[in-house]
Amino acid sequence: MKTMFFTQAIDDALAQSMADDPRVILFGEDIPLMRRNLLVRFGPERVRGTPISESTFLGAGVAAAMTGLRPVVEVYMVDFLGVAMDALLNHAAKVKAFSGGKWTAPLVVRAPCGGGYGDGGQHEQSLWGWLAHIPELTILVPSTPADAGGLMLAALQHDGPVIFLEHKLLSETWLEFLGSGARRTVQFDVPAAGAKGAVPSKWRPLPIGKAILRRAGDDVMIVSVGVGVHRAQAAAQTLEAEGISAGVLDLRTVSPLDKPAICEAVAHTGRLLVVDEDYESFGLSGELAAVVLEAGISCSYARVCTQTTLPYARQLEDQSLPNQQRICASVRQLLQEQ
Amino acid sequence: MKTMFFTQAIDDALAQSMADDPRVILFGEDIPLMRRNLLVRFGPERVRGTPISESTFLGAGVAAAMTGLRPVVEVYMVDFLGVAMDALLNHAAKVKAFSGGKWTAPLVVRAPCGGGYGDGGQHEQSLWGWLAHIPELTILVPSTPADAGGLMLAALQHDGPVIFLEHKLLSETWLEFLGSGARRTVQFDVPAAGAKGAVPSKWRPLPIGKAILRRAGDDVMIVSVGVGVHRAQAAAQTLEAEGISAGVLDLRTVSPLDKPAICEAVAHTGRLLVVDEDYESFGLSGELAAVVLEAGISCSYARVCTQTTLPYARQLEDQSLPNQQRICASVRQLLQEQ
Amino acid sequence: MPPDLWALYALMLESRLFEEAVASLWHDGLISGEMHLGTGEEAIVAGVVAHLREGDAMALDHRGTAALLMRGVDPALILRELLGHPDGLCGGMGGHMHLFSKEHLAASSGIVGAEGPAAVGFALSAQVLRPGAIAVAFFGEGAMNQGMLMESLNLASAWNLPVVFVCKDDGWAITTHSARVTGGDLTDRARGLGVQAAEVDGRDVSAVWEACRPAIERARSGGGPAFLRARCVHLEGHFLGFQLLRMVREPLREMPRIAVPLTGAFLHPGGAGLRERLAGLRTVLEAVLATLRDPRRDPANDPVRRARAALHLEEARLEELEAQVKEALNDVLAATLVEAPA
Amino acid sequence: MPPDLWALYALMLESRLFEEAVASLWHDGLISGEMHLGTGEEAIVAGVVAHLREGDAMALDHRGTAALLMRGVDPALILRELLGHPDGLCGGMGGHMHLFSKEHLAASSGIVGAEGPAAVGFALSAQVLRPGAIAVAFFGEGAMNQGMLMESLNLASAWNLPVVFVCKDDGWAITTHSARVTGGDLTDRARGLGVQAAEVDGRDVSAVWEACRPAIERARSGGGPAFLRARCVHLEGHFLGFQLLRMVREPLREMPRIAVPLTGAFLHPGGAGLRERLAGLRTVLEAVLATLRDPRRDPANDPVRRARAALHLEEARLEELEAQVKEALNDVLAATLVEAPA
Ligand SMILES: Cc1ncc(C[n+]2csc(CCOP(=O)(O)OP(=O)(O)O)c2C)c(N)n1
Ligand SMILES: Cc1ncc(C[n+]2csc(CCOP(=O)(O)OP(=O)(O)O)c2C)c(N)n1
Ligand SMILES: [Mg+2]
Ligand SMILES: [Mg+2]
Repeated sequence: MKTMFFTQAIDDALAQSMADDPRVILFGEDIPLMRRNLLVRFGPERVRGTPISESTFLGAGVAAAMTGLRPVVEVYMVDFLGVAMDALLNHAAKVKAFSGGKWTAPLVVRAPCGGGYGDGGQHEQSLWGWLAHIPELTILVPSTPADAGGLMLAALQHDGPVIFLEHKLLSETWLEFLGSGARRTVQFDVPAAGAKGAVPSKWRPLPIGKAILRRAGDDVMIVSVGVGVHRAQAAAQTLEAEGISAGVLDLRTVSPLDKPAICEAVAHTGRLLVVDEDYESFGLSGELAAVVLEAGISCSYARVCTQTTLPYARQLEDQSLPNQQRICASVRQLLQEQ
Repeated sequence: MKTMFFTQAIDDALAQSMADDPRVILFGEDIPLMRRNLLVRFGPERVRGTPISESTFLGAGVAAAMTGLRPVVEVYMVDFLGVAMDALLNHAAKVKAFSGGKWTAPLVVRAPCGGGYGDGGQHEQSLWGWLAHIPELTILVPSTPADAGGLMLAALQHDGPVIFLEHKLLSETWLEFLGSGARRTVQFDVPAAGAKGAVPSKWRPLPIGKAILRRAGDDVMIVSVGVGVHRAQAAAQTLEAEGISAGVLDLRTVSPLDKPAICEAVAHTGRLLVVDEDYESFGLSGELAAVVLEAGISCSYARVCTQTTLPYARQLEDQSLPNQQRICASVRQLLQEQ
Repeated sequence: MPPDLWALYALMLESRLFEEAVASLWHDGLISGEMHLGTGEEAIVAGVVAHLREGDAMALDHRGTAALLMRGVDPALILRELLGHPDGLCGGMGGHMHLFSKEHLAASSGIVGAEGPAAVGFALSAQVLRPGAIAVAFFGEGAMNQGMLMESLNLASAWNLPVVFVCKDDGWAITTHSARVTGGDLTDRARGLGVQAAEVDGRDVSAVWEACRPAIERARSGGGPAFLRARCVHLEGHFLGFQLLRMVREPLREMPRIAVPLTGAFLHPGGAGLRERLAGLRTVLEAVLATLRDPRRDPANDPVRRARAALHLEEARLEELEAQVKEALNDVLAATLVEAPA
Repeated sequence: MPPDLWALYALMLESRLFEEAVASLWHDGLISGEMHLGTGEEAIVAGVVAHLREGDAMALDHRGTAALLMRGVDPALILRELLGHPDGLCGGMGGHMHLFSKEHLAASSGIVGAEGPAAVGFALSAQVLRPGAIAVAFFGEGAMNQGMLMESLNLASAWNLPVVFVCKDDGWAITTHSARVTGGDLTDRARGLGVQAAEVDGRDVSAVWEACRPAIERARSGGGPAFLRARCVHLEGHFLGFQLLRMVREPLREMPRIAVPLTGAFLHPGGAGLRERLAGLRTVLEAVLATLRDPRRDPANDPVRRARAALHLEEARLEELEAQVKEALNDVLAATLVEAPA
């Protein structure tokens, strides 16, 4: 069985798509060197470097997608979408509506996200729940190499704008580039099953909007995405020793949410814990509360999220990110309440 | 008793602040003419016109606020924050954390928001729930002239970044400028109590983060902000005739939320209906669900929000915005469920 | 090859009459929200659009109607869109600031400056998929201060994209005199971003046509982007019902509404000293006076009239053409308005 | 008045030694995340900062350490911040890309180009509240393609703000050769935005000092903004552990990791033809080769060495100065590292 690293899987799926579909092109800052293996196979017309002009090259991606290309636009970090948000909020997300449904912008925005390696608050945000507020944007947050490759393929076949977030703590490439810089003197709490894993011999698109139950459980359902899924799984293991049966649902797609899977999982346990590395308020954790309440499911509820700007100091950072300890404490609390 | 129009009240509170505090300055596109009454009283150094460069003049507002001024930065519409989001996401909201709590950016961003006059999807968004996802931003959404003036004063005294949203349907000035252009041939569904109302003879700051119960009720609590509050009140009146007792809670501040008031109101009725002109998913309506669930309050829940890009055609627009009909139908449904 | 002034005049006239009809529907309340017309900039739009071919794309601003009409979009579809009909160009979902035609590869945006990135993206597609095709961006001089538009000029230059940036410079951004908030010279600015730049009198359709021909030909043949700055005057001000124009056109009604609170504020105790107050007042008055001395009143500023004057010797042909354009428009209006909702 | 080269050299040396100590702590794993040094750009920073006074403000990029040190921020506070101590400059909340000192009116940002709006805001405060004070922005040539930075030049010009924009041009933006993605000339670009512009050899601290003096004086006295482009070389590449430099410094370890998959991809069936593949390969090789021919190796590129050379005749004074700077730094290091967490 083939195994791959996380980013390797994405690039591999991308290579497969590029070989199959000449409309797929990549661009972004430093892309010629960051995606050099794609550059030397597909050439500089399809793998392009940009100036540091995110609002323009992202906006250009939208328009290029409208006129026949399938651009994968990379931004250095999801945080930097701040300078280019107009392209998503007022353009990518609006083309379909404004054209009366006749036109779409099938572009993929690829961006590293997430923290845990000491880069500080302007460089470690998650923002998936923020982006998901905008109607018509599809938001994918894979947690394993197999999902990452399969969802990238799905993104490239999707008929509208997709944001594909690549957690840096799962990415051997990004961690090496940004976090360790090849020193052996720093360690990060990398979830092994997310960083490297089995992948299919040929990529097939995974369905967008489909969650996956990573672990069954009867007492509480932990719903998460990205690195949070691995933290939740580790916590569930710890809790098992205490006789607590915690399930873990990996959303994989933040928008659109897999409402049936969420409702089923929560209805079964009667308890919902959301683990979300994105900011706590007005985001994914709230939306999940609304989804279950709307479905008329009564449950007890808690959330372990990032509540503030992420601190630079590693220790403070670890405490701010959803970690195993906070998850376990929150589950125990939820179980006590009733 | 003095009465004022909505925007008139804001400008009046602003004038009072500018007279009291020389650090308060205003800038934005067309501000010399839009705020001409302040210009001729406070002079062109304090009331400035900008080029169409939102990311720069908003970012400059952040830095100016850090170094002694109290800028009120106006953008033409909240939608246009898309091009300037970096200034809020990565700068205004981060100064306090990055400086270890030693420095803040007390700026006020003033922006017209909301729909109902036929300007279409890039010009009628609400986005308060979106902005509220970012920790450290205070988001104010007044629904009456008195609240608007009082909250503007509070914003100017607040020690951090505040987004002050001015609903265009409540603003005689904006509606005239953008919607009617002085023709008498168009009508908009303007809530009278929001567009004009009693104001204090001298402005005092209203507390930030304090909701107000606009109408008591026993069967269901409708929680809303801005124009939604008026729609909810109208609906509550209609429902009263059917024997349904609906309360209306006006949040006034979207972030930070007045959690005690929300929980108390919802605990009393056992039913929560969120009416939100902002997009439905991953926003205010979800956060309210989380707040009540976290507090351990069990309630039935529904939401009437904007679900898609706002259509241009007036009829479609009316159906997309939370209107009385949709609110009443949702309340009836909620009451049937149990 | 000289321009075919007859054809250009026909394009401009069609657009002018259509927009005048739109203005009257707007005044009647049948069109909602803001309404920015292209009246006054027709020579720029016609002079550029006349060069476009199948496969070329256009990124439009808040004044997109003229360009779409001249590009061949069915006027009935546009009209129905503006009226909010479900069978309008965009199903009633777009409205006048968000007119899209996939068939014509044309997209509008109400976000000032967004035409830059859009045109660059269109040009990228052309470069990769449709060699020989180009993209055009239309925007105002105010938009030149929007970062993404400046970035776009640079990216077009770096990627050598087939795109022509057309700056319709009327000197105003709503109530702001653009010169007051713009540093340097816009043409130099484009050059500082690596884009070949030229200036032309945007009220003279033949001049525009001639000036943009080499730019378009160069872009088609892989020579890279160009910037064209064309000065014009918007005959209806920023948008319909524009306050500054209203003050001039209906001074008795509008002046007191403005002047009374303004005087009150000017005299209000507390605030700046007299010198600053006067400076503030001067700013307001200058905007009003600029409108009074409005170059709109000068017929030389009307590109349609100017083109007509150049053709007036062949009066019969002119009359025939005009009758034809009017009739076509009337047909569209009649067909659409019959079924307009109450 | 000529520059005081001794004082400038002291500023540069202090910064250099401090950053070398930081580099070693980073390599030891005591500092996490990215680490961009200012080694190589000290002459630019010193030549500008030496002109600053109380009340002046600085907007810094991802290489803010040198400017803060030279401005007088306590090195111990910076060091403790980089180590993540709760009593660091920012309480351990900022880290090296987000160093803030309210006392010194200095703020950093890891968002490329954000120095523009920040400096404009600082300058606005100065104009209104502290006449005679100015603001300085430091950024790279890559940042000049960020829309908000271009907008900032324009706004500074429109408002005649007291701000000096300092472009530290090392020719590179991480792995991107900036010339490849930048149209026109940056100095012309600044002029096209209405800002007076000058160029200087950024490796020569006296030249920088002289070049920026008139700009700063003009800004102080209400003459408006200026742009200074100063070329330099970053001795450690983009950041510590920079892949391209590693390939040069440890080719045996790094080359195979890059070359093996690269060759595999180059030879992989399916994809572009040979000509495009070769063009792709050339792009990669050019970046590597540019590093091999690295101007870092040329001592003329090291501003600290160059300043030292100019002072070497007074050897005793030089040695004394250097000993003093080293001792001060060692005190800071010793005091801080004793209590460093395990
Ligand atoms: C990003 C953004 N900022 C502000 C506005 C509001 N606005 C609409 S049109 C306009 C003026 C545009 O001026 P110009 O580019 O010269 O075009 P003109 O209207 O003169 O044709 C402004 C400021 C907007 N639509 N988008
Ligand atoms: C908005 C934004 N885009 C991209 C990045 C990633 N990034 C960090 S530094 C850098 C290169 C900056 O180049 P330059 O301005 O020349 O400064 P230098 O590093 O050469 O000193 C980039 C692209 C960022 N931090 N912010
Ligand atoms: Mg204009
Ligand atoms: Mg550089």
